[in-house]
Amino acid sequence: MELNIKREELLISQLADLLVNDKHVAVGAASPIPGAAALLAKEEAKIKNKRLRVTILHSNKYNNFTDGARELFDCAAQGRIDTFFLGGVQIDGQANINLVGTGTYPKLNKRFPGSFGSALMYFVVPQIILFREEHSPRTLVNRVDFISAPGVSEDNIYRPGGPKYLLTNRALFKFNKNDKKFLLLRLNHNETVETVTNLTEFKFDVDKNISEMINPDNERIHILRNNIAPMVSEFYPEFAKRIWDV
Amino acid sequence: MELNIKREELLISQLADLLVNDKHVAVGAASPIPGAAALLAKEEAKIKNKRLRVTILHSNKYNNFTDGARELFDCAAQGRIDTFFLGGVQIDGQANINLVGTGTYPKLNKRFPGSFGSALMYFVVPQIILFREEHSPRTLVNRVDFISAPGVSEDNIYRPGGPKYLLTNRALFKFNKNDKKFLLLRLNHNETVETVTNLTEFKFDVDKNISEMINPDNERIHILRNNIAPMVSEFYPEFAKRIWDV
Amino acid sequence: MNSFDQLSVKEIVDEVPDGCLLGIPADYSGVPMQFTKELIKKGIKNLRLYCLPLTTIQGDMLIGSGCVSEIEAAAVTLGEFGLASRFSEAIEQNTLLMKDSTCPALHAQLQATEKSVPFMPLRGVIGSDIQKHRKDWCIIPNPMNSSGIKDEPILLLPAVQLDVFVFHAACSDRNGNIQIGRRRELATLAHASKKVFVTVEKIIDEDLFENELSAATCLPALYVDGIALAKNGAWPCALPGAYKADNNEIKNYSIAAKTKDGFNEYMKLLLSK
Amino acid sequence: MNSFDQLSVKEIVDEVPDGCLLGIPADYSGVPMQFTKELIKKGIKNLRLYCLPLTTIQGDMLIGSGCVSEIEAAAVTLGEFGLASRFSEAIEQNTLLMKDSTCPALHAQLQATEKSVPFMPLRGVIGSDIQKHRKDWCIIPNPMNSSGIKDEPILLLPAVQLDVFVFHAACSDRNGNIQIGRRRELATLAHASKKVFVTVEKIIDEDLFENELSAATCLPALYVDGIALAKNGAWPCALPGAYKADNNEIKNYSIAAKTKDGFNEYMKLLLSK
Repeated sequence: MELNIKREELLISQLADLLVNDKHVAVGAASPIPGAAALLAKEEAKIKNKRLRVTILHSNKYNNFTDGARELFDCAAQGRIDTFFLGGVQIDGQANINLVGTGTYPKLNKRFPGSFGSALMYFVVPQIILFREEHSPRTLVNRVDFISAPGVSEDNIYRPGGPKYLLTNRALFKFNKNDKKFLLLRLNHNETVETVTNLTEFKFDVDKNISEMINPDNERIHILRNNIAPMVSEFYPEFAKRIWDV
Repeated sequence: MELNIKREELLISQLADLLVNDKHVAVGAASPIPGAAALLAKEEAKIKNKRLRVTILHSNKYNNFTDGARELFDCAAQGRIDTFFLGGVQIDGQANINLVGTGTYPKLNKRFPGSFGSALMYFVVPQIILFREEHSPRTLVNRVDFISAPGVSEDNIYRPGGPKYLLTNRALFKFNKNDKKFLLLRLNHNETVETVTNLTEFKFDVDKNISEMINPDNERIHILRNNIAPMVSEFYPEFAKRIWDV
Repeated sequence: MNSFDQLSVKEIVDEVPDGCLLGIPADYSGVPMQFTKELIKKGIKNLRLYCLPLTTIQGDMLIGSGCVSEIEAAAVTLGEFGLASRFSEAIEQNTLLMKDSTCPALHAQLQATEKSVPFMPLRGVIGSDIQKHRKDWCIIPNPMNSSGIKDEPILLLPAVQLDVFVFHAACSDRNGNIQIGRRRELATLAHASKKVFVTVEKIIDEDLFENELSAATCLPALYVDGIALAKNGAWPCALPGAYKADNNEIKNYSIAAKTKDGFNEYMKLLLSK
Repeated sequence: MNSFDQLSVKEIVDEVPDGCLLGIPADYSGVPMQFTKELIKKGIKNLRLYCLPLTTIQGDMLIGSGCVSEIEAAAVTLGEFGLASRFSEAIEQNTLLMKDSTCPALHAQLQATEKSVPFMPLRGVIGSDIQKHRKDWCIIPNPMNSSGIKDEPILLLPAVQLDVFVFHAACSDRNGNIQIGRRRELATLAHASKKVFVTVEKIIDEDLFENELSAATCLPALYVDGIALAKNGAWPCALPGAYKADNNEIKNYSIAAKTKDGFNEYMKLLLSK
């Protein structure tokens, strides 16, 4: 029996695939899809008798820290977090991210919340996954208006971490650090290289083995809907209700 | 009725007199006489409806800290500790203190434990009281063999704190920061300026109002023996037993 | 004599002068909303807010009420309820000075004050526009031979001394020790502030320092200048370990605050309660 | 699968290679004496000890047993039982390299590693012979315009990364979280160490993170590489909140250790137990 997979479930599944080698995944504020992906990866690791630790900010239950709000950043700087997720009002082709606003800083046309911890996390976490559902020329720009955190740095800058992937509603990209350029890896159903190119302001390369995103199999969907959905409802109740009605 | 005052009780009383303007007194390791003095000052403050906070390291009960062992130093650096006590294997006429050893460092003839936190505390606590029971040319030297913490600093060094008094078995000195010299203020019973001069290797000035140490009055002795002795026995049991048989 | 100074919320407000640098806790560490209401009622002016590391409704209300001239933060947001509209509008209309920062920098600047050192180094941040616009930050070549990369530029952040810090907590014990659990950023804020005031749900007749484990959950009384009772004092924000946020109310606020008029009406009602 | 690695004390010893930089807790924060005994039995060599900020019988025993080539500490002492004789003799006979330090410097060097910055500034210390003999420390003119005295020399201390840190604690929960109460210097040591092992009195079948207050007393399991049961594992040292020091035994040690022969006899007996 083929299940009817929701868009959010497909994105969760894409992200979970990127976490299989991790020991510790941390998820920042207001990130239900990455949060669900991390918990799914943890559950699947457990089945394979492997340990994956998940830290979800704004959850008491999945908060592994006891040294106050700075511990996330100290812990990441110590190299103890393998994957973290970042978003952006704008993301550009060099993987610069903007969480501050549009226009000419400091006189912005449109002010957004601010950079949060991105300016450190982007430097120290080995696998940063950029996640932005909206895929449009407005979000994936040629050059961000404000660099909250740069995608690449000079060689004399301490930078064990950086961008590895970018996932949107339409596509999954891998970031190539040497070329300072994204590489299109996978397309969502109903997307083509052309539709994605038209909706992306920045230039990117296309992988020669480009493929379609694979739907999660029945076992994964089963775990997601039965085990993960109730966990997510603890700290993202509105999201869990909307997607899974729990 | 004149009570029979013990030597230690007289020293405790001398120290307590120096704490009357304080809000927070901290006492380091292995310091039963300063510890008792601080608790005595706290008790007398309470009678006058004033608050004196006492932090005694190595006591759970009088440990006001929750940020680990560094909090004493951070707290002092923040200016939140008014008085702290330091000792020394050697103390010299410029109030340099040596807690490390005698001989030519690093090839010492006699090695002592080490400098502890003196190298910061001496700089940041406004009133440092040097306390060393043994008063001899061996302890009060012309020049220390090793400076664990200097008595005075150049003007461009951040130094809100420093030495204010030196109390020994025989005498109480005040330190004059401008002259970089001790001033003899008070003598223990049976001591004279001459006996003290002979037993002190460094040169010092003599106060024109020099006086004898005043014995604690009956009320103070009463508080000390009835209220303070049992408190002290919690963290310095051997000392309390020897002096007060509690 | 009491072992601590018990005040009213209004008496705490009186300890906060116009123009002072006020420490602001994040939404997860005890937002003193009752205090904030009284502060707005009093008509305080030119506050400079230092957020560790962000603010939600507290900062937005103070900004919307015209109490704030400057804010240093990593974010101002209503979280899942969207943008902090009074903040965004103030920036867009250029009536508020924003010192954009990033969470670890806000922590490090207070840790410098905690240790009484003039600055703290921080990795990362270099190459961002945050760093480019912060004239109070500086970059030096790594001066250590014994540690780090040799020609690495190192970012230094200045120590920041807060004038006043106010937060809300579940309880104080009878000696004025405040139970903060693992919200230890509250301790950092307190260590770095000249004055610290706390509003609490209740004062319990216990000594939390009698036992090593309950002591570990406290901010020691020695950092606290006064305590006021304020039942439900974080409302509509959450108080971790005690009550959840009133999401309906925050949503109502977020809708009202979209316009200046809506905000004014909301605040008029709130302050009259 | 277990949520943590349960080891034997001997398996922990096997994780400590000759020549490594080993973190040493103070006498008030859980001295792993049973582990230390096994380490000496194994005949480990050239250990470098980093004490936060001091060591008592643990360091003295390791030095007396010829396991240590270098030690960084603010003090080595038996406290009220006098000098640490094996340490003092090793210094006087020039067989041990001592990096004399001061407590806040030892904390700051680990805090630098905690933040992954190459150095930490510290006030004080300048003008002492401690500073004059530390070639790994450096002094720079204050580079900040925005904070501090302008021509002030500032002492910088390098980040120190420990190889292994081992301590003893009252208990672990079923997920490997370690209850440390307010001995938070243990967290700093753990954060700054590549590997962390803990011996505990017991493993309790609880989740200490289920409740905000008990969570606040823990070192999170994520910093811990393995846990071994060791009943009375700090003896003869104290375990804060659990048991007091066996002062008779420490006194006996202090007397025996005054001479090399006395120490050897004491250790022979101890290791045969």
